[in-house]
Amino acid sequence: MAIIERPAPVGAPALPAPVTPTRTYGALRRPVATTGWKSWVFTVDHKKLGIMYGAVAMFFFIVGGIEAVLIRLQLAAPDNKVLTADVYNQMFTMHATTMVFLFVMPMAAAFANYFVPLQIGARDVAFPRINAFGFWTLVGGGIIVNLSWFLGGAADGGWFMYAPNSGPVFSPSNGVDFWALGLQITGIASLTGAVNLIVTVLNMRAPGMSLMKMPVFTWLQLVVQFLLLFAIPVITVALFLLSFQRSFGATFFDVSAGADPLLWQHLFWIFGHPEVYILVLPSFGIISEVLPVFSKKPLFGYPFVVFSGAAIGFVGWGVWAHHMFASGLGPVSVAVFSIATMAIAVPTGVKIINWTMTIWGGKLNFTAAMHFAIGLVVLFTIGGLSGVTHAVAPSDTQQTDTYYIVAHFHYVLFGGAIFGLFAGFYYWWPKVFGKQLNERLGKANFWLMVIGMNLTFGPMHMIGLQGQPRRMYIWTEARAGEGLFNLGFWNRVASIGSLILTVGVLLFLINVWKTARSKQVAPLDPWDARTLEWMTTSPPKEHNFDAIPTVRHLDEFFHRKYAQDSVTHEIKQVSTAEDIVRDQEANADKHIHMPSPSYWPIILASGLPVIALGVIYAIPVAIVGAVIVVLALFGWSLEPSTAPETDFDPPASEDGTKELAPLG
Amino acid sequence: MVDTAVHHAEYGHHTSTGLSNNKLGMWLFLGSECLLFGGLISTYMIYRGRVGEGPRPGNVFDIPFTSVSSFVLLMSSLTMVLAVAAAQKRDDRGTTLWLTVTGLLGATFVGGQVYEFTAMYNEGLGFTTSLFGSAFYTLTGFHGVHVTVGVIMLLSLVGIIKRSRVPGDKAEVVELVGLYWHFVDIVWIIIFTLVYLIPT
Amino acid sequence: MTTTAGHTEHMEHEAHGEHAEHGMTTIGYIKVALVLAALTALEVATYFVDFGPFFMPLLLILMCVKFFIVVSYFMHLKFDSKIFSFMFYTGLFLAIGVYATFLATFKFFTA
Amino acid sequence: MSKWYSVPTSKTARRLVAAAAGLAGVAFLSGCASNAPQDTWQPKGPNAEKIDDLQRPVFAIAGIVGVIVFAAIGYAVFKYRDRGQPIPEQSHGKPVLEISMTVLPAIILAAIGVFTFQTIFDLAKTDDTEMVINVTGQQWWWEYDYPVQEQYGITDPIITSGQLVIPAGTKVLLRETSRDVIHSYWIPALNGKRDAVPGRVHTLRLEADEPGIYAGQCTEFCGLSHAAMRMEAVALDRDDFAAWVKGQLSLAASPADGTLAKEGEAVFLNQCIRCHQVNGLKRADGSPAIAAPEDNVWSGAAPNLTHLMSRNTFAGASWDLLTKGCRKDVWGSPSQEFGEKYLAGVTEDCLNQNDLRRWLRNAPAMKAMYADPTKLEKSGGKYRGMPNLGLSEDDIDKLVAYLATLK
Amino acid sequence: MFTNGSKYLIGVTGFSAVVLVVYIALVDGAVGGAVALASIMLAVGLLAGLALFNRDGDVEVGDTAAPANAEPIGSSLWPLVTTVGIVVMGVGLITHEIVFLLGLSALVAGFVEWVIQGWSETASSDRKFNASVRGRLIHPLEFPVLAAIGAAVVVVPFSRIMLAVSKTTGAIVFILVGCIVLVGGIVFALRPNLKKTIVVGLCAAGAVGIVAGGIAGASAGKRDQLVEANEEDHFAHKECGEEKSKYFDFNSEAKVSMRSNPTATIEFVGGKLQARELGLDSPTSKITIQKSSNTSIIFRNQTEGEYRLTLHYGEKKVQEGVVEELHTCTQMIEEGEEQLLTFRIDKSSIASKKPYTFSVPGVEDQSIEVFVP
Repeated sequence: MAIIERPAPVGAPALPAPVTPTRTYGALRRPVATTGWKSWVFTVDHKKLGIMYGAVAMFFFIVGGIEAVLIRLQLAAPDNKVLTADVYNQMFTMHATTMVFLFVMPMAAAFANYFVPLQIGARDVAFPRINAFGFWTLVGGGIIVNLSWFLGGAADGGWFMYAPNSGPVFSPSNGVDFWALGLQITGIASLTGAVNLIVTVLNMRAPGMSLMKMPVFTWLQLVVQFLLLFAIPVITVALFLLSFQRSFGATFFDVSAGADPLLWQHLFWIFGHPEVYILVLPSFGIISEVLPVFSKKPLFGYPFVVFSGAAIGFVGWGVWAHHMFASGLGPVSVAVFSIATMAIAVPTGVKIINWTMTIWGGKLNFTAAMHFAIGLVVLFTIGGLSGVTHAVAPSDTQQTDTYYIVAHFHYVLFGGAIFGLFAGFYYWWPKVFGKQLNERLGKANFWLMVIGMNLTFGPMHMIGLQGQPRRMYIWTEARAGEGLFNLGFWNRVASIGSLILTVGVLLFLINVWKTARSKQVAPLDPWDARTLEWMTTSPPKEHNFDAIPTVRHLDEFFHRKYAQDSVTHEIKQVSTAEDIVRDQEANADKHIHMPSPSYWPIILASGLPVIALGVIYAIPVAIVGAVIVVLALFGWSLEPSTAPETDFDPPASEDGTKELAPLG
Repeated sequence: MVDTAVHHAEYGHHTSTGLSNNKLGMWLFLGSECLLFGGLISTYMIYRGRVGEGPRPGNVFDIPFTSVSSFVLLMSSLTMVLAVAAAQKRDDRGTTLWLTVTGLLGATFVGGQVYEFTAMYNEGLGFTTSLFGSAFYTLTGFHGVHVTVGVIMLLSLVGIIKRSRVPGDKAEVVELVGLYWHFVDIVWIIIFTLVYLIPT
Repeated sequence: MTTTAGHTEHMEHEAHGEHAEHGMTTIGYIKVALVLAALTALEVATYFVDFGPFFMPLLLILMCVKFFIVVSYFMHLKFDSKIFSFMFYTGLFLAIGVYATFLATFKFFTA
Repeated sequence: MSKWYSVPTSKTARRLVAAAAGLAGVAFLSGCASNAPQDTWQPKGPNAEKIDDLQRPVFAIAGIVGVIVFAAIGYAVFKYRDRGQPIPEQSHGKPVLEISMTVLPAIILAAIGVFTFQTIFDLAKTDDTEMVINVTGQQWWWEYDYPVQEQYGITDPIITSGQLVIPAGTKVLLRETSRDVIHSYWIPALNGKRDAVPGRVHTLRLEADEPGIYAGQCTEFCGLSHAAMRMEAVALDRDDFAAWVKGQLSLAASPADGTLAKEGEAVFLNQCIRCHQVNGLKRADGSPAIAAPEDNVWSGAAPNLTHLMSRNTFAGASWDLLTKGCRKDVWGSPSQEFGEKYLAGVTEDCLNQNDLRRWLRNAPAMKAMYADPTKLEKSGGKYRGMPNLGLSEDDIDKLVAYLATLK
Repeated sequence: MFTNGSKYLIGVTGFSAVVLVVYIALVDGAVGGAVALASIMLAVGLLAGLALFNRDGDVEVGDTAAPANAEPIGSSLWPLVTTVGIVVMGVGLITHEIVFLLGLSALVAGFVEWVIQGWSETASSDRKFNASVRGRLIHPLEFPVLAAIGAAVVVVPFSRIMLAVSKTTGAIVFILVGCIVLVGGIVFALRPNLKKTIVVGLCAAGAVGIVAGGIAGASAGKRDQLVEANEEDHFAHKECGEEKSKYFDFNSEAKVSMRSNPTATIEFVGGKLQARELGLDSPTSKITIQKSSNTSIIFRNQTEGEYRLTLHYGEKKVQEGVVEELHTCTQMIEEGEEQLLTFRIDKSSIASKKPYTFSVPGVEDQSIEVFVP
């Protein structure tokens, strides 16, 4: 990826040459490389890991996108034969799995990894090695899930993998095994990431940064990590039961033994609904940063946004059965969950109102990031309102499992989650890579995506209301209705829309490529931003801040740049980013110790896919994997988190090369 | 398991909340484990009456034996807490002694569980016999695996302390292992009541 | 909210930085263990003695009491920072609430 | 700096609003505009009408709220774009506004909630049932079994598949279950959907106002041929329904000796009887021929073909037994004439020989099924769907002739 | 530039690769062995790779050739362990595969330790440093393996003892073992100045005791009841008669936990049997059950006394001329209790000579007709 292969970071201070240990080191000396592939593979730096998360997520975005386009090509005409039924079923299963678990979640993790420590003024996360472990585990899980394509066919039960259709008889290939084990592995990644980020946010804040002075992005990431912390174990239980059934003959979903298929549905959706907020809240956080910056106004109702975020996180646990209104839960359950689901619309509505009020009365600057942010507000509103229509349970029994639902959650997840992530790309690109993405291409990218997205998913509302169910590999003229605007017409429109959408995403990749080749360096503070991550060089130094800032305000950086005239009440610039960073460098902390890279995280992570393959094919292989895991765990525990003194960067004061990065 | 970003120069042990990263992380992990065991217990609760052609819970449970098991595990919690107290007094001998005792009690518990499973299997309850069998073995087996992992952690910690190879704060490492051990104990308190004592 | 809590916690932490001041002595621990043993004995007694209608509630109450004794004293949650309690009890009560609702949908509501 | 990325922003605003509002409008209109057989906005029975009465206002409210929000965003985008105005006041919000904006939607939702509650319990009632039909789903077709109900003339149980036949204006209760995976029964014009879950029985109320044919589709993903698992509900008036029942209760008569159909019967006894039951069919030795699908198919069931030609679709209602023209005639007929046309069944001229022969020639090629004999290890050698029987063209001719007699 | 250590590891990797190829070529279809060999090869190869990757710790610094002042290489335990392992393996080939596996483990452990010790001793001239090199590599393996062995020394023998003795004795043994461990801990804690030899002696005695008990237990085999239960397999065939069955009805339990939407509920009220089908409000004496469909029925006894519900569903031809009656039933339950019955009927009742019925054994004239279309 172009993202990784960037040239030596522009604007970063020259790092001191690696220190040669004073004596011969034996086997397994700690890796100390600061350049080359070793510096990436064994890194524990949250920024490098963040970039790698992003690169991997982007790769899977492309994979998932190709799957989506194939699906739409198959559905472009009645009784089409682009894909067979079998391949089609694998395709939509893997499209959802890839997009949810291997694109949106890792991409949100990429942003969280990179920006949460920066936003709270920390040097790194609380557990840097666990951070590295989480990343490599995700890679392992992603590989296992997708390996099934080449080993007899991918999972074909839908991402919701309802039992008993996921059982050995009904899904005879190994696809579901790969799927279940792969997701357990990515679950471990998410869980460790959650623990890590929660501890980071709670424990590593800069002096003076109370919780209610934290940037909203960090806040919502905190909520997301709590959701992950508690939701992942639930899906882990479900996947364990499924794996035990498929691999060891347990009877959990075997109806002939008296099993209740609804068990899986409950477990899956108890996880699955919080998962929806896990996907979308990070993007809410991103646009809650972007909108204020480009409106030159603080976020309207900061405490309301924070608390409604927490409320969504909490109430999100009480609504899972709305995915099961047609499952036969009985009227009492349905009624209770229907009301609870409506209740969750309230805090979501609060967010929309606050975003609108943030731009209201502002001084709006329509950058590409701002385009995506406003796009999110509009598109998510559509998704949210269609959500209300099926919170009404009787109405939902007509809509569930039709394309109306597909339309709804694509407005929520594409219009919500992905637009937020794109806003984040454009907003933070200069921070991460020191170069700005091309704005002109960015806006073209935005408009193509908006048009493509509405053409793809908008018609699905109609298709669904006209009664076309989801997950059908063919549709037929016989049920398409009459007239020009029948179901077939809208299917064709959706397929065309998906191609426009593809062009939009390609434009983004072209933009990335062009930017990587460009020599133009981004200014230090290109957007006149408000939060701490902009109060250092771009890209930040390995230790993030020369001097850890002391925080006095929400939007600390803005308040350092601007002050209100006490007489005229006008807001005037009193300082520039360059001044502030220069000032920091002058007062740099004397002795900065950073955690050392380590071999163990990647070794530990590599043991897990081996176990998974062993469970599927031969238990002895799983034992080999387990040995690797145990070895790595103990090696890890016996290893101090920092290499001996000699491996450190020399103390900053002795660092003669420390000069200001060229600014602007 | 034990991991910290070291920021000696700026922070020392100072964090925003004044709490140790490791301990906070451990508590978060335990909070998360509640949902894991909750899921397994729920699965068992739904399936315990579904025996198909196999034995029912009442046919295979041996309450006197399980009661002793519970006592043993409970006492290991006591010895664990004594190990933690010793570690906080920087008393290495006491720490290793009580860790060993805890580990041995834990191992006895696991031995008891191996016996219990073997006996039940002989009495006709296999892992695949019925839903009750699958759910029971999965739940108690998961707990057993947690205990086994704990025993190995305890015993190897003894060795690690003896060889002075503990990275970081020794007392804290013992405390973390202790938290994990107590958690395993409280899960058993719940399993003992809900699975064994309350019949279907 | 939690910020202020965080600061007071911080001070508290300083106050009992020495862990010996956790409020429990060895004798204290042994006493707690004896209480737990007695409660377990009572639980086991329900198997041999018929408690009639009190059987179920008694067992559940005993279970909860034992649980919270271990958590509060052996795991020091009573003496430690409230943040730890928050972390653990959030998970615990979330689990109880969610799974109880989930079991209820199986048990009571048919259609 | 701001010049650097200047774009005509007022247009941005208008376009956004126009797109959003237009979209909402089109969605609303087109929902009712075209005449799709499974349209969810065209209720044809009281249950679906209840849902419709609830969802129309909800859609309207959602639409209105949407328009208000888009208008506000559009206005803000247009009005407050950077025109060189001073940096606005750094205000952090107005709690009163916030709280009222929280309470307002809560009240709207509470109101919707009350009606929702009422409708949910209305639709779950079972105490006013007038007729019961057991519905069983399996990969990838539906079986209907009518228990004995003397008041409708059902003196013996009736087994049929693909098309559910009900008396119009009668409160029918479906008791759904499944033999393998989860399916979902959905006739949009008559009611919402309800999953058919193996090991459980779920109920669904159906009632059609008028005689007619109402299309449906399995809506819970159920494996390979989920897309081809269709069904119809056929409502007949009381008299027609009684006639239909009478027809269904009759046994199949053996074709006259010497006819092609008689030879077809032999082929049937040789091949099809392994799974498909024909009531009244006798073996050469005079003993009744009993199908044993449980030995050959994983679900343990195959459609009962006794009155195949009284239905006008086959293979999970995926294909028509009627030729295009005849189908149009039946489906499009007004409700007064519908009963008569439906009861006529599939006549010789109307039989869709093409698809039926294609099906007999190689069923798995037409509908995706797990019918590859080499891949049945996990299901213990049992098929899931109809395998390729390897019939000769001659056999197919005979079989078609025989099947055509199963009225 | 390879050090002796690297050369050694590379050599071993190559050798195991050759052995693997030979093994696969000569032995047919022995997956386990091949996997074991492959794992050894992978493990050693990994070590070799690591050694090379780390350039054996900056070889350039010197001492590739052992300097003259190098201390003589110390004694080693591992050749002995390896030899013992081989001998035990040999014994195992004759006697029992567990012995063989023990020998194999000893062999592998000794071999790995030997390799690593040998390699670390050539790493540099500084013995202390060499020891730390060894520790870095081998400690992550040693600690867990030793801990696991320690746990296994308790777990395996203890469970053998428990299996051999009766239930009551078992509980007492369990208490005793727990108490001994606990009391031992208390004694050692209260006597901090106890001589090390005494401590070691007591611990060794304990270990020998439990292992000896384990061996005794294992050779005594499982207690009679377990052997009997295993042979008879009481639950494989239900006893559906009128009388209470010794095993099948033993400790019958009486509540249906968490079951919703069964096909029907059958109640035995005041000596009368009636069925309630889900969705139908009035009780009936005739129910329809789908053919080949997994069905659950709740049986509720509301008559004084102990009764069971039995379902007869026709006959099955076991072989030519031998017909087996098909039936299933609940346990015998008391008044006010209920049980779940899950079954599947594959043959239509139309084709059966005998009607399908639910009935209560011992009660005449009360049955519910089952129609299976």
